[in-house]
Amino acid sequence: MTHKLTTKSISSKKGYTAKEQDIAFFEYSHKAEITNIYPLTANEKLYQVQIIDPDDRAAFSFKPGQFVMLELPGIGEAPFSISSSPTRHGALELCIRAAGNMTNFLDRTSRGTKVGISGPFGTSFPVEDMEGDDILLLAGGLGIVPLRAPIMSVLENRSRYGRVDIIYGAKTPSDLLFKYQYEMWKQFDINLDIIVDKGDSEWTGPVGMITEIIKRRVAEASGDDFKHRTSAIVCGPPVMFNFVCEILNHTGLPMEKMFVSLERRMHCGRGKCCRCNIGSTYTCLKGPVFDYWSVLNLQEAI
Amino acid sequence: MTTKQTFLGVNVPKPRVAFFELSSCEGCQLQILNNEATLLDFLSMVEIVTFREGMTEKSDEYDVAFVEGCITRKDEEQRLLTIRKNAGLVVALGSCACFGGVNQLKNRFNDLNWVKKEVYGDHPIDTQEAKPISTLIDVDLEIYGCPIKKEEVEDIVVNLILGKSIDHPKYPVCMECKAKSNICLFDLGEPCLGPITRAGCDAWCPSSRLGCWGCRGPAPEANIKQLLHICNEREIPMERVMDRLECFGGFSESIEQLRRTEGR
Amino acid sequence: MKLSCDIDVKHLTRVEGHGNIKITIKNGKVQEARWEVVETPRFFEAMLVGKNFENAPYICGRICGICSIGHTLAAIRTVENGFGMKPSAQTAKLRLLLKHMETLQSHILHVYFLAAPDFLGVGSVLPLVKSHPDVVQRALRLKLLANDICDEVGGRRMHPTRTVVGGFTMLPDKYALGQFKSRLKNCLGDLVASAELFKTFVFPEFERETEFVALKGEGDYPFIDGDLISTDGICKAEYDYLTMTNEYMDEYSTSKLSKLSRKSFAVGALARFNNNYDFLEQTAKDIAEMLDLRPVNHNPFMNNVAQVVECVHVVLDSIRLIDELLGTEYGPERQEVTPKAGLGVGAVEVPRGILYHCLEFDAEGRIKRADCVIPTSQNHANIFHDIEDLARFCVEQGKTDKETELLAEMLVRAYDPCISCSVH
Amino acid sequence: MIFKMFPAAELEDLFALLAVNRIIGPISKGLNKDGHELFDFDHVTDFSHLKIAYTQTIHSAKKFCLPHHEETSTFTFTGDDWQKEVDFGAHQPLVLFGLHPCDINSLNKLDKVLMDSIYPNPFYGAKRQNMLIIGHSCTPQPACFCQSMGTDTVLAGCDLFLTLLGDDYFAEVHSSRAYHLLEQLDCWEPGAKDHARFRASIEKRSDSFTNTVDTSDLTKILDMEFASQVWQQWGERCLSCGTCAQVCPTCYCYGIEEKVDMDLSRAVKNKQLYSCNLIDFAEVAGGHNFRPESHTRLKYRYYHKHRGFVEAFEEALCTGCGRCGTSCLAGITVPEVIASVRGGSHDA
Ligand SMILES: Cc1cc2nc3c(=O)[nH]c(=O)nc-3n(C[C@H](O)[C@H](O)[C@H](O)COP(=O)(O)OP(=O)(O)OC[C@H]3O[C@@H](n4cnc5c(N)ncnc54)[C@H](O)[C@@H]3O)c2cc1C
Ligand code: SF4
Ligand code: SF4
Ligand code: SF4
Repeated sequence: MTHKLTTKSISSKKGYTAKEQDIAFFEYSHKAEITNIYPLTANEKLYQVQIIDPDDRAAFSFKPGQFVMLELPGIGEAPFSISSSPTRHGALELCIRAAGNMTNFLDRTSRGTKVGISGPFGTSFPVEDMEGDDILLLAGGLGIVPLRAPIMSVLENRSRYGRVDIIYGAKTPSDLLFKYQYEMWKQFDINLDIIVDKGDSEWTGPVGMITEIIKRRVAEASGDDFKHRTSAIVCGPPVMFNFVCEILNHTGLPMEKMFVSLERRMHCGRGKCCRCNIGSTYTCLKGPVFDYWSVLNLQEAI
Repeated sequence: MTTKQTFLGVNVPKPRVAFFELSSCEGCQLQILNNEATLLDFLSMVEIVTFREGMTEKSDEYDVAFVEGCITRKDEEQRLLTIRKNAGLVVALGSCACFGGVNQLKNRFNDLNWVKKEVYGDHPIDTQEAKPISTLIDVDLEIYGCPIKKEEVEDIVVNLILGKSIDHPKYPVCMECKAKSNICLFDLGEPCLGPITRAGCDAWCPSSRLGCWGCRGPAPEANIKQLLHICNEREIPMERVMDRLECFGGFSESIEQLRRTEGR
Repeated sequence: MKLSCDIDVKHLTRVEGHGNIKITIKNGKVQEARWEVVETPRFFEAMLVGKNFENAPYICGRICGICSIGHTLAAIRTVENGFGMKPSAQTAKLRLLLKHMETLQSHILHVYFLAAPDFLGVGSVLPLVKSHPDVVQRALRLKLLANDICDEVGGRRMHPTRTVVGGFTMLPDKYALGQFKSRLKNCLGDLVASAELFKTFVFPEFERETEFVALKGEGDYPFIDGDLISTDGICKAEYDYLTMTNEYMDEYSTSKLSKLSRKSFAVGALARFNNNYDFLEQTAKDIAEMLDLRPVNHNPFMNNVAQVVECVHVVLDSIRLIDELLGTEYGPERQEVTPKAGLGVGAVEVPRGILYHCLEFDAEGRIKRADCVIPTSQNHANIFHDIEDLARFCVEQGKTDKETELLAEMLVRAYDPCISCSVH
Repeated sequence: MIFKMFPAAELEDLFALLAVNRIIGPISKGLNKDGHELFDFDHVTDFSHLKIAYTQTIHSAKKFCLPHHEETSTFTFTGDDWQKEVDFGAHQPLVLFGLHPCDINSLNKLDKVLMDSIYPNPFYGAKRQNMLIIGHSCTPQPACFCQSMGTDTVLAGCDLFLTLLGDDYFAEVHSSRAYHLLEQLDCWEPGAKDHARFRASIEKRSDSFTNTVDTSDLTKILDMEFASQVWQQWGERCLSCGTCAQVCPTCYCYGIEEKVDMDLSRAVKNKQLYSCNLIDFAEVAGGHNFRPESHTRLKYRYYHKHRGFVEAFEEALCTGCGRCGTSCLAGITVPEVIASVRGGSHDA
C-alpha cells in the first residue's frame, strides 16, 4: 500500500488565517481607479483614488496616519500615507512626490488609470486620545502629507480640542503643498504658521528655521500649561524631527504625547519582507506612527 | 522618439535603435540574436535602424545607440563622437565597452611598440591603449558582461521604453550562486571572484563550476582586500587571482593599487 | 560589355567585422578590384604572453563571438598537445558534440540571416519576418536547438564555461541529452526544408580554380584531430601548420594573409566538402546531390550550399555521439594537468575553416609565445583574387554597377568571413 | 506521545511507502577539496541516493516552502485595463525525509512570523501545510550550537521523528498520518530496555556538543554594545555577499521586483529572497541608505535574530545549525561574533 498525500488548503494554527479572505489579503489588492489628479507643485500631485467595487469601497476604513500600498502593475508597489479624511468614504487622497521608479511612472498617468490598493496598514495618530488637549501639528516638507488626515479629523471635531497650531516649514514658497486649504484651516480657528528656508519675490511671510516658530509657540504658553495640555505630532525629514522633538522634550512634554511618522523602504507592508526594520522593529507593523519614547528606544531610528 | 505603444494608458516610445561595434569580438551583438525564443518580440518592440552585422540598411537617426567594443584606434574615436552626437542615449554594451574587456590586457605591458612587434613584426600598424568608451564620451547606461546576458538586455530595453529606472544588482555574484544551490568553488579549492563581482549574470560561471572571472566588474564596495585574504588562507596562488582580476578590466583600479602597494 | 564602374563599399554589412570592397573599371578594363580588411587589431598573441595556460582557452575564446567555442577548443587542444596529454574518449565525444552544435548554429545564422536576404532580394532578415515567417521560424528553431545543446554541454552558447584543459568542469545531464537527441531527429525535416529553399536560389555561374585546405579525414568527416591536406595534394602534420599557412602582410589589410601552392587558397565548408566528401553521412551526400554540389567545386558562392550539407552531417553525427554517450557510464569529467615546457599546436575545423593555435610554454605552463592563424585570414587572399576575377566576369557579362556591387558583396558574404576574428 | 520501534533496515520500506509522492531528502553533492562529502537537500527518487547519515546540508530545507525566487502574481493587460492572478504555488505535497532537529525547529520559527502572526504569508503557508516531515537524529558537528539555542530536540513540527539506536529506529509519532504509515512496518512497542537505550543515546549526544553560545541576557547586552568597536572589526571582514542569509534556514527577508514582458501584454511580480547584509537593503527613495556601512548591516542581522525576534516571539531566530559560519568565506560565525560582543570592546 502506498501513501499518496493530497493537497490541503491553507489554514493556520492561530486565529489569523481562519478566514479565506485573510489569506488572500496578502497578495490581494483592491482594483481602484484614479478619478482625479491635481498637480500641487512641480514634483507633487494629489491623486484621488477610488476602489472600484462599491462594497469594498464602503467597507474600507482607516485611521489617520495609516498608509496603503499602491501598486502600478508591472511597474512597482510602494507605501503612501492616506492624506484624506478618515470619515469620508469615497475617494482616498494620496499626495505623491515623483521620487523613483513607480512614482515617476505614476506622474505620467492620467485620470482613469487602474491601480491596485491594499491596506490600510500600520499604526495611527491617536487623535481620539488627544481630545481636550491643545494640538501642535508640526510638518517639514512632505511631512504635511501624513499630517493632513489628523488635521481633518481635528477639524471635523473642532470643539473637542483646545488651541490648534499647524506649523509648517518648506524649502521655498513654490514647494508649499495644499495652499488652497490654508484659508479653510484658518476659518476653523487654527493658528497656521508657515515658514520657508528661502523666500521669493512674492513671499511676505517669515523666512528661517521652523524651530524658531516652535520655540516662540512654547514661550507663549504660560507656566506648565504647555507640558500638561499639549499633544504634538511631528512629521518631516529625520533632521527636522530630531531638532523639534528635542525642543519639545525640553519643555517636559511627556514623550508618550509626541508622535512621529517614520519612513523606511517597504516591499510588503505586512511585516514579512524586513526591509523597513529599524533595529529589529517593523516600521510597517509597529509604525509608521511611533511615540517619541518608542523612537528613543529604537536603535538607529534617527 | 516615435510613440507607438501605450502601457497603462501612458504613451511609451518605440525607439529607433542602432548597434555599433568598435574593437570587440562582436559577441555581445550576437547574443541579442541568440535569444531565439524572444527575438521576434524584441524586433517588434523597437525599430532597429542600423545593425551592420545583420542588415544592409542604415540610418543616422536613432534614439538609442548600443555600442559594443572598446577604443583602440583614432578612427574609432571619430566614429564614437559621431554616435554620441546622433544618439539620445548611448549604451555601453558589454565589458569591452564598459571596461576595455580582454582587449585591455595588452595595456599591461605599458609598451605598445613591443606589443605591435610581437604580433606584426616590422609591418606598420596603428593602435593605441584599449580604453572604455566612457573615457571619450558620456555614457548613459552600461550593460556589463562578457558576454552580456541576453535576458538582462531585454529587461533593460523594456524598462527603457517604460521609463523605469534601470538598477543593476548591487550585490555580488555569491547571492545568485547561493540561490541556485551551487557548491561554492572555494569548497572545491578553486578561486572565484563571485564575492566581489557585481551580480546580474545569475552566477553563470559558478553554476558551471567555473570560478567567476569578474567580467561584470566590481560590486559597489567590493571587499577586495578580504577576498585576497581568503585566497591566501586557502593557498590559492595570487597569480591565479590576479589573472582573473585583470582579465576584463573591471577591476583595473584595484589592480593598479595592488601593483603599487605590493609590488606585484 | 561594360565600360566603366566605380564601386566603393565601406564597411560591408551582414558580415562579422569591418571590411571594404573597392572596384574601379575604366574603358572596360578593371583598374582596381580589392578586398580591404580595416578591422582594428586587438593583439591577442601579445596579450597571452606571460599568462598561465589556464587563461589560454578563456582569453582565446574572446577572439570571436561567433566561433568562441571553436577557439576555446583549439586553445585547449593546443595546451594539451603542448603538455603531451590525450583527452579521454568521453571528453573527445563531448567536445565534438559541442563543436558540431557550434557549426550548426553558425551555419544557420549565416545561410539564413546573412546570405539568404540577398537571394530573396531584401536587405536583412527583418522584412522576411513578415514576408516569409515560416522561413524565419525554421531558422530560429534550428539555431535554438544548436544553442540549447551548447548551453548544456559547454555551459553557455557563447564563451563556454565548462570547457577546460583536461576535460570539462561539469558533464551534461543525461536526461537532457536524451531530450536533445529527439529534438535533433526532429530537426532533420527542417534541414531538408532548408535544402529545398536553397534549391530555389539562383547561384551565379562564377568559377575560379583554387586550392582547398582542410583537416584530413581518417574514417570520418574531420573537425578535431587529423593531418592537414589540400586539393593540390599537399599533406602535412598538425604541428607543421606554419608551412601550410605561410602568413604575410600587405598594405590593404590589418589582417595577415596566407598562401600555399598557388597565390591563394580557401578553407571552410566548401574546402572540407571538397577534401573529405567521402566521409559525409549518406543523407548529407544526397542533399549535396540534390543541390548540384559535387567535389571538387570551384564556385565560391557554393560555400553556402556546402554549409547546408554540413548542417545535415553534423546533426546526424551528433545523434550518433549522443547515443554513444548515453550508452556508457560517465567517467571522470576532468583529468589532472601537469604543465610542461615546450610547444603545442592545435588545429580545429571551425565553421569558417581550419583554425590553428600555437603556444610555447615554460616549465610552469606560462605562455612564452603565442600564434593564432584564423580561417578568415587564410581566406582573405582568396577573396581578394576572387573579387578581381569577379570584376572581369561582370565586365564580360555586362552587369550594371548595382549588379556588380551586389555580386561582389554576395561573394564576400559567401565566405562568411569573420573579420574581427581574422584580425584578432 | 506514542513511541514505536522498528528495524533500521525497514527505513527503505518506509521510503517505498511514500515514494508515490515527491520526496526531498539529503543527497551527496560530491567531495570538497579535503575529501569530505558535501550534502544538500534535493529530490530523491531512489532510496540508495538518500544519505540518511549526512552531517549537515549546505543549504537548508527552507527553499521548499520559501523558494529563492517566486512569482507572486501575474498581470495580463488588455487595453488600459489589467487582470491580476495570484498563485500561492502549492501544486504538489512534499515529503521531507530525514530533517535534523535544527531544521525542523527552523520551520517552526518561520511559522511564527510567516503564518502565525498578522498578515500570514499564504505563499509560505500553502507549501508548508502540504509537507509530511520525517525527522532524523544527528551527530553534533563542530559548527553546531543548537544546544545553546534550545533547538537540539524536536517537540513539534514533524510527523515522525526517528532516532537511530544501533540496528533499530526509535520513532516518536507526532501525527496520525505517521501512525498509519508505521502500521505498515514491523513495529513493536518500545519497552523499558528500549527507553534506556534511547536515554543513553540522547545523553551521549548531549555530551558531544563542542560549540556553544551564551545567550543569557543577550538582548540587553546587544543594546549595550550597540556602539561597540567589535562590530566594526567584523564589518571589515564581511563581504556583504548575502551568503549567510541564503543558507540560513530562518532568514526570510525579501525584495519584490515587477517585470513587464517584451510585448507589454503581461507582467510578473517576482519575489526574491534578499539579505540584510546587502548594501542596498535599507536604501530608500532619494538614495538615502539607513545602513550604508557593512558593519551596520551585519549588526542588524544579529539584532533581528537575537534581539527583535526574541522580543516578539520569546525565542531567537537562529537554530544554531552553523550553516552561516560554515559558508561564510570570511569565517564570520555566530558563536564568535556573539562571544566578542559579550566580551565588550575586546578584539574580534
Ligand atoms: C509609511 C510610508 C508612507 C509614505 N507616504 C508617502 C506619501 O504620502 N507621499 C510620498 O510621496 N511618499 C511617501 N512615502 C515614500 C514613498 O513610499 C517612496 O517615495 C516610494 O517608495 C518611492 O517609490 P518608487 O518606486 O517611486 O521609488 P523607487 O524606484 O523604489 O526608488 C526610490 C529610491 O530607492 C532606491 N532604489 C530603488 N530600487 C532600488 C534597487 N533595486 N536597488 C537599489 N536602490 C534602489 C533608489 O535610491 C531610488 O532613488 C511613504 C513611505 C512610507 C514608508
Ligand atoms: S562559488 Fe563563488 S559566487 Fe558562488 S558562493 Fe562561492 S565564492 Fe560566491
Ligand atoms: S560569474 Fe563572473 S565571470 Fe561569469 S558571467 Fe558572472 S560575473 Fe562574469
Ligand atoms: S544564523 Fe547561522 S547558525 Fe543561526 S540558523 Fe541561521 S545559518 Fe544557522
